[in-house]
Amino acid sequence: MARITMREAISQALWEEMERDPDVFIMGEEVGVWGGSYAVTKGFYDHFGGERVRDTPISEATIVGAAIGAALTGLRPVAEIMTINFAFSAFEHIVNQAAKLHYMFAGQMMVPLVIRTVSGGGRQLAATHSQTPDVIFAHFPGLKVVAPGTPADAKGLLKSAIRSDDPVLFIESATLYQLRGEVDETENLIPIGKSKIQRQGKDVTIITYSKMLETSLKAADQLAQGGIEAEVVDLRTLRPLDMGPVLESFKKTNRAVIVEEGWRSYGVGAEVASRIYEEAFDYVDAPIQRVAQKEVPLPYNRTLEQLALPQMEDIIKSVREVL
Amino acid sequence: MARITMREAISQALWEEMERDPDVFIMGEEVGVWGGSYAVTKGFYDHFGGERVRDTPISEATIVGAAIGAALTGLRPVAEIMTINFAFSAFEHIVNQAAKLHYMFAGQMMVPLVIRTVSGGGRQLAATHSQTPDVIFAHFPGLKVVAPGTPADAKGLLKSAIRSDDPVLFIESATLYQLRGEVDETENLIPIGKSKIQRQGKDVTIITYSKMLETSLKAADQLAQGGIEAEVVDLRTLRPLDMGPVLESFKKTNRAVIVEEGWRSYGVGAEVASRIYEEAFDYVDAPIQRVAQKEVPLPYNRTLEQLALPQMEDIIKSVREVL
Amino acid sequence: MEKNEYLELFHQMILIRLVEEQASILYQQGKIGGFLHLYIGQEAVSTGIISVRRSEDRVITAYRDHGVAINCGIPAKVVMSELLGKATGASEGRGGSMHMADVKQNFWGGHAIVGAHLPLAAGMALSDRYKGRDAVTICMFGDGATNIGYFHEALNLSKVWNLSVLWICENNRYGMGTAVERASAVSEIRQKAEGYCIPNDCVDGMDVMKVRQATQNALETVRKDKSPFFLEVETYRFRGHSMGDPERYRTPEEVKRWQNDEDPLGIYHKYLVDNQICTAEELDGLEKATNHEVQEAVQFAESSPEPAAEDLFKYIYMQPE
Amino acid sequence: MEKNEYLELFHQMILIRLVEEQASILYQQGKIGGFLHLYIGQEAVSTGIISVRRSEDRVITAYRDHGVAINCGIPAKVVMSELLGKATGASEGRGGSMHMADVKQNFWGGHAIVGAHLPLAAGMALSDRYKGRDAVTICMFGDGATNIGYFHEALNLSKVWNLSVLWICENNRYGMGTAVERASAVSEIRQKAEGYCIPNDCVDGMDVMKVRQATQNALETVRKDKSPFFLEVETYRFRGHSMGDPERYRTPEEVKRWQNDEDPLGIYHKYLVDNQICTAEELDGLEKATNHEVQEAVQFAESSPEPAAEDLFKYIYMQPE
Ligand SMILES: Cc1ncc(C[n+]2csc(CCOP(=O)(O)OP(=O)(O)O)c2C)c(N)n1
Ligand SMILES: Cc1ncc(C[n+]2csc(CCOP(=O)(O)OP(=O)(O)O)c2C)c(N)n1
Ligand SMILES: [Mg+2]
Ligand SMILES: [Mg+2]
Repeated sequence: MARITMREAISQALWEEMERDPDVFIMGEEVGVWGGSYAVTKGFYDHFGGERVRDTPISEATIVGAAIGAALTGLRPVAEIMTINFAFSAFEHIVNQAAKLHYMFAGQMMVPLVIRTVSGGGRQLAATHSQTPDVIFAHFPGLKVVAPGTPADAKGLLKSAIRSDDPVLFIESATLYQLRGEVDETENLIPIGKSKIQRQGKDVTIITYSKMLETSLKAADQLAQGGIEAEVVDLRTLRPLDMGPVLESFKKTNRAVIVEEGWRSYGVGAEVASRIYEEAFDYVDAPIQRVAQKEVPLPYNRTLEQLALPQMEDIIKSVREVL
Repeated sequence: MARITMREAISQALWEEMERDPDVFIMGEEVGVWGGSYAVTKGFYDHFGGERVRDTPISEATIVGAAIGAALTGLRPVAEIMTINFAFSAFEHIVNQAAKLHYMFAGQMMVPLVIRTVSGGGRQLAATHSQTPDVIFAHFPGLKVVAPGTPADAKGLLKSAIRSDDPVLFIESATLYQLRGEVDETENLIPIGKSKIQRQGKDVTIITYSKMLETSLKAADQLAQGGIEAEVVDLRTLRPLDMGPVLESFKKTNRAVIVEEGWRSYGVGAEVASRIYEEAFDYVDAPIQRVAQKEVPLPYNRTLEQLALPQMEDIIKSVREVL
Repeated sequence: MEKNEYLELFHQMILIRLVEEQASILYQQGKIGGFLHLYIGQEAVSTGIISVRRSEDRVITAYRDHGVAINCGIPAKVVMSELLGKATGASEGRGGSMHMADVKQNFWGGHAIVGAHLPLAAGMALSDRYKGRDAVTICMFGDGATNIGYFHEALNLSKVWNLSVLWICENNRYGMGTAVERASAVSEIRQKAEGYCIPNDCVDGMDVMKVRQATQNALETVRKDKSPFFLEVETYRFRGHSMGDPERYRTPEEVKRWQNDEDPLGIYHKYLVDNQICTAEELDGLEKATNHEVQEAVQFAESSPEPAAEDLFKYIYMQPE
Repeated sequence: MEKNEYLELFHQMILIRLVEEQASILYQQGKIGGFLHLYIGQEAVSTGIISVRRSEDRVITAYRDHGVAINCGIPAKVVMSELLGKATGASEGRGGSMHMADVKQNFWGGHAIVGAHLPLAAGMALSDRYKGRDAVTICMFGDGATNIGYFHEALNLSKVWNLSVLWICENNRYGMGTAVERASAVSEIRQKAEGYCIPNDCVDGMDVMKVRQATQNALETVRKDKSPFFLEVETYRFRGHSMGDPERYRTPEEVKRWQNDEDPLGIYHKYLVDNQICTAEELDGLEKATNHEVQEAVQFAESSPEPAAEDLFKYIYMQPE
C-alpha cells in the first residue's frame, strides 16, 4: 500500500496501461508537450513519444470523433477533453455516436473508448467553466459514466475503463487531484458499475460520488462526534447505476441524504431518491433529502461561488433533518 | 373557438407574432423555400420574404449562436433546430451561451431567443434521430424549457416565449402535429412556468407533458370505463418547474404515476417524484410509479421501437399498481 | 480492364437503380418506414469510386447509403431486408435505410447526422497510420455537409496529422431544399480544400469511367503523399431528398433535363456500346437478370423474420454490467 | 492625426501593460482567482484596432480581454474591480477576468469558450444588416480558435449572408502550449479565409501604427462591400498562457528575443520620438501618470464591496417565473 494523490493514481493507471498495451494511446489538448493541463500526463510525451501522446487542435468534436474512429478500427484511445464544459462541444459524438454505434449496427462495431474529462466548480472559473453536468451524460444508454472519489478507485476504475470494450466517460474532479489515499501496488482492477460503502454507519445513509465523497466523509466524521454514525455509499459509476449497496444500507438506516456537486433539478439525487422509494418504500422513515448546487450559473466571485456550492454544513444540516 | 391541429396552432403563433413585431424573424434549415421540414412555416417565405424567413446552412451551432447574437442586439429570433437530436450539435450555444450570458455579464445582456425544435420517437428514424432528451436541457438554470401537449397551449406558450426576454427552448413533438384541439381566436398568452390540470379526477394523479399527455388522457378515458378517475396534470414547462398543481392534485389523490416519452434513468419523472416526496411526504399512500422509455437506443424496426416506447397500456398498468 | 469488369460496373449501377425503385414502391406500401434517401441519379459516383478501392481501404458515407452498400458487396437481399427492418438485414433491422454497414467488407456505414462521420473517418485513418497499414479511408459526404463544423475540424486534423483520407464530396447541387450557393460561401466545393492546403480535384459524377479515373488518381496521390486529398464529384439527385419531398426548390424542367441528358446509366450504356465493349442486347440481358435478382431480394426480405422481441436489449453494451 | 491622439494610444498601451503587471502581482497575492490570461506583448493589437472603430461598430473578443476592455473605454478601476470580483466590477464580480463587457460602449465581452463567440458576432452583424445600420462587428480570436468548428460555420455564414464582420485573428504563435503549425493545417492563418473567398490581409501586430492602418483599410472594405473581411495580426504573448504555465513549449531565449526586439511599447515609443511627435520626457511623464492611475484603480478595487450574498440569484432570468 502506498499513499498517493488522485493525480498520481490516474497518471499511474494511464502509464501502466500504455506500457501493457501498445494499442492504448492518448489524444487531447495539451496532453503532450504541456504535460496535461492538470499535469496528469506529465512526462508521458517524453517517454511514449508524440505518436502515442498526441496533442490535438482545439476541436473537441473531432477529438472524440477521431477517437471513436480509432476505437472502431482496433485501437484503445484515451481521449482527453480538458474539462467537461468543453464536452458540450463534443456532445454529439459522445452521446449520439460513441453511445450508439454498437447498437445501431447490431454489434458489428464496438467502441473501446475512454473519454477522460474534469468536472466541478470551486475554482472561480465562472459560469461557462465551472459546471458539474455529469447527470446529463448518464442519461444515455450505450455510454458508461464513471466518476471515482478516491485514488484507489480512480486507478482501478480507469484501468477497467481502458480495458472495457464499451465507451466510457471517465469524470475526474477539478478539486480532488491533491486528495491522498491508499493504493496497493499490485494491480487492482475495479469493476465498472459497482457502488461501494466507503464508510460504515448505522444511523443514516449518505449517498454520493466524486468530489462530494470527500465532503460527505468529512461531514460523517463531524456527525460521529455528535454520536451520529453515517454510512457513506459511493456510487462510483452513474451508468450503469448500481443500487445494491445503496438499498442494503438504506434498509438498515431507513434514512438517506443524497449529495452531489451539480444542480439539484433533474440531478443525480433525483434518480437515486426515486429508485430508493421504488425499491425500498416500506423502509422509508423520513423524506429523503437532496444536497446539491444552488440553481444558478456559478459566479466568479469566491464568496458567491462557495455560497452556491454544496458545503459540509449543508450535509450535516440535512442529516439532522432526516433523523 | 376553432378546432385546429398542433401544426396550425404553432404556425399561427409564429405568423401572428411576426405580423405584430417586425423584429421577430425565423432562421433555420429548410424553414423558407421548403416551408419547414414539418411544414410549420409553409407559406411564410412567400409572405414575409427571405430576410425574415432565413434558410441557413447546416450549421446548428451557428444557427443558435447567430440567433443569440441577433437577440443580444435587439432582434427576437425564432431559431429552428430541425430535431432535438441535432441540438446536440448546438449544445454549447444552447446551455453554455444562451443560458448564461445574462448572468455572467450581470444583466448587461439579455437573450430574447426562442429555439424551436422537435422531440420524440415513434417514426422509425433509428437511434440517432429518435430521442426525447428534453430533461438534459431542463437541467440548466438560465434556460427556460417549454413542451406543450395541446394546440391551445402550444399557441399561447409560443407567443409568450417569443415575447419573453429570456432564452426559451420550445420543444414540439414529432408525432403530435396532427393532434386537434380547441383554440380560441382571441389572443391568449399562456404564461411560461405554469403546470395545468388537463383532466379532473380523484383517484390517482398522472403527471406528464408533451406527447405523453395525449397517451395519458387516452389511458385516463380507459380507466374511467373501469370506474377509476385519473387526474392528469400537464407540466407544460420543464424549467422553471411548477409543482403547484401537481402537489394540489396529489394531496387529493395520494397516488401518482409520472409519464414521459424519454428514458427513465435521470429523466423528468425522477425529479417530479422526488419533489412530491419532499413536498407531500405525508400524503403518499403508495410508491409513485414512473412510466418511461426502455433504456435502449431506439431501433428502426417498428415492433422493437414500439416495444421500447411507453404505451397507454403501461400507464394503465402502473395506475392499477399504485391503487 | 476486362469486359466482365465493365459489365460488373453496369450490373452494380442497374442493381442500385432497381433496388431503389423497388424500395420507393415498398415505401408507398408502408413496408419501409422512417426516412428513405434514394441514390437514383448518383449511381456512377459510388460505383466508380468503390470499383478502384482495395479491400484494405475503408469506406464510410452518409445516410444516402444504399448505393455504396451494394458497391461494397452487401447483397441486394440484405439491403432490402434492412429496409424492411428484418433480422436478416445488414444491421439486423436496428439501423434501417440510413444505417447500413458491413465491417467485414470494410464498409463502415451509413451515418445519419450530417458531417458527424467525418471525424470518425479521420480516426480510422489514424489507426492505419498508427499500425503502419498502407490503407486509405474513403469518406463520402454531401455538399451540405461541408458547412458544418465537423467538416472543418476533420479536414484540418487530417492535414495536420498527414492522415490517408480521401475526402469525397458528392455535390448534387442541393442539401435538402437548399441550393449550394444559398448555403455555402463557395459553390465550387473543392475551393474549401484550399483553406487546408489539401490537394484537390473535381470530376463529372455522371460518367462512371471518369469517376473511376479521378478516384484512381486521387488514391494514388494519397498513398504516395501519405496525406489527405479532396475530390469533388459533380452529380445530381433525380428524386426528392427523401420520400415526400415537396420539391419547391427546383423546377420539374430542371430535373427532366438531368434525367434526359445526364442519366449515368444511359451515359455508361452508350459508352459500352459505342466502344463496342458489349452489345445493347447483352446489356438488356444483364438488366433482366438484375431485375430478377431484385425480385428475389424483395421476396427474401418479405419472408425474413423480424428481430426477436427478446433481443431488444441486445447490443447496448459489449459488457452489460 | 493629432498629437494628443498619438499620446492617447501610448497611454492606452502603457495602461494595459501596467494594469496587467499589477494583476499578476494581485494574483500571486491570492486576491485574484480563477484564470488570468495576460495580454502583455499584444497591446498594440487591440489598441490599434479599437482606435479606428466607430462607436456603432461592435467589438467582441475571447477571454484574453483586459486590453480590449480598456481600449473600449472600461476604466482601469472597473477592470481591476472585476478581477477582484467586486460589485463595482465590469460584470459586478460575476464574470471575472475572462468575462468583461460594457454594452454601452458596444463592447460585447470577453468569452471563455474558444471560438464560441464567433457565431455570436455573425448574429450581431445580422442585426445591423436587418435594421439597416451601417455598422461593422469586429470579432477578435486567437490562432487556436481557428481550428474549432464554430470558426468554420461562422465565417461561412458571414459570407453567405454578406454580413459586415471584420474577423481578426490574433496569431500569437501558440494556443496554450501548441504551436500553430502543430494544430493548424496552415501556418498562415489568413489562408483559411480563402476557403470562403473572404478577402484577407496580414499585418505586423507589434507596431500599433501598422495595425491601425490595416484595420482602417479592412473596415473600409467591409463598409464598401457590405461583406466580411479577414485580418490576421502577427503578434506574440510575452507571458504564459495563463498564470502557472510551465512553458515547456518554448525556450526562454525565444521569449527574450521578442521582448527585446519586438516590444510594442518600445517600438511605438521609438516611433513617437524619432518622428518628433513628442519627447521621451513627455512619455516618461505619461507613464508616471498612468502608473498613478493604476495605483488608484487597485485602491478602488480593494476598497470596493463584494457583491451582496442576497444577490446570488439576481440576473438568472429577466422574468423569473
Ligand atoms: C446535424 C444535422 N443537421 C440536420 C440534419 C437533417 N438533414 C438530413 S440530410 C440533410 C441535407 C444534407 O445535404 P447534403 O450534405 O448535400 O447531402 P445530400 O442529402 O444532398 O446527399 C439535412 C439538413 C441532420 N441529419 N444532421
Ligand atoms: C472549446 C474550448 N476548448 C478548450 C478550451 C481551453 N483553452 C482555453 S484558451 C485555449 C487556447 C486558445 O488559443 P488561442 O485561440 O490561440 O488564443 P490565445 O490564448 O493564444 O490568445 C484553450 C485550449 C476552451 N476554453 N474552450
Ligand atoms: Mg447535396
Ligand atoms: Mg494563440
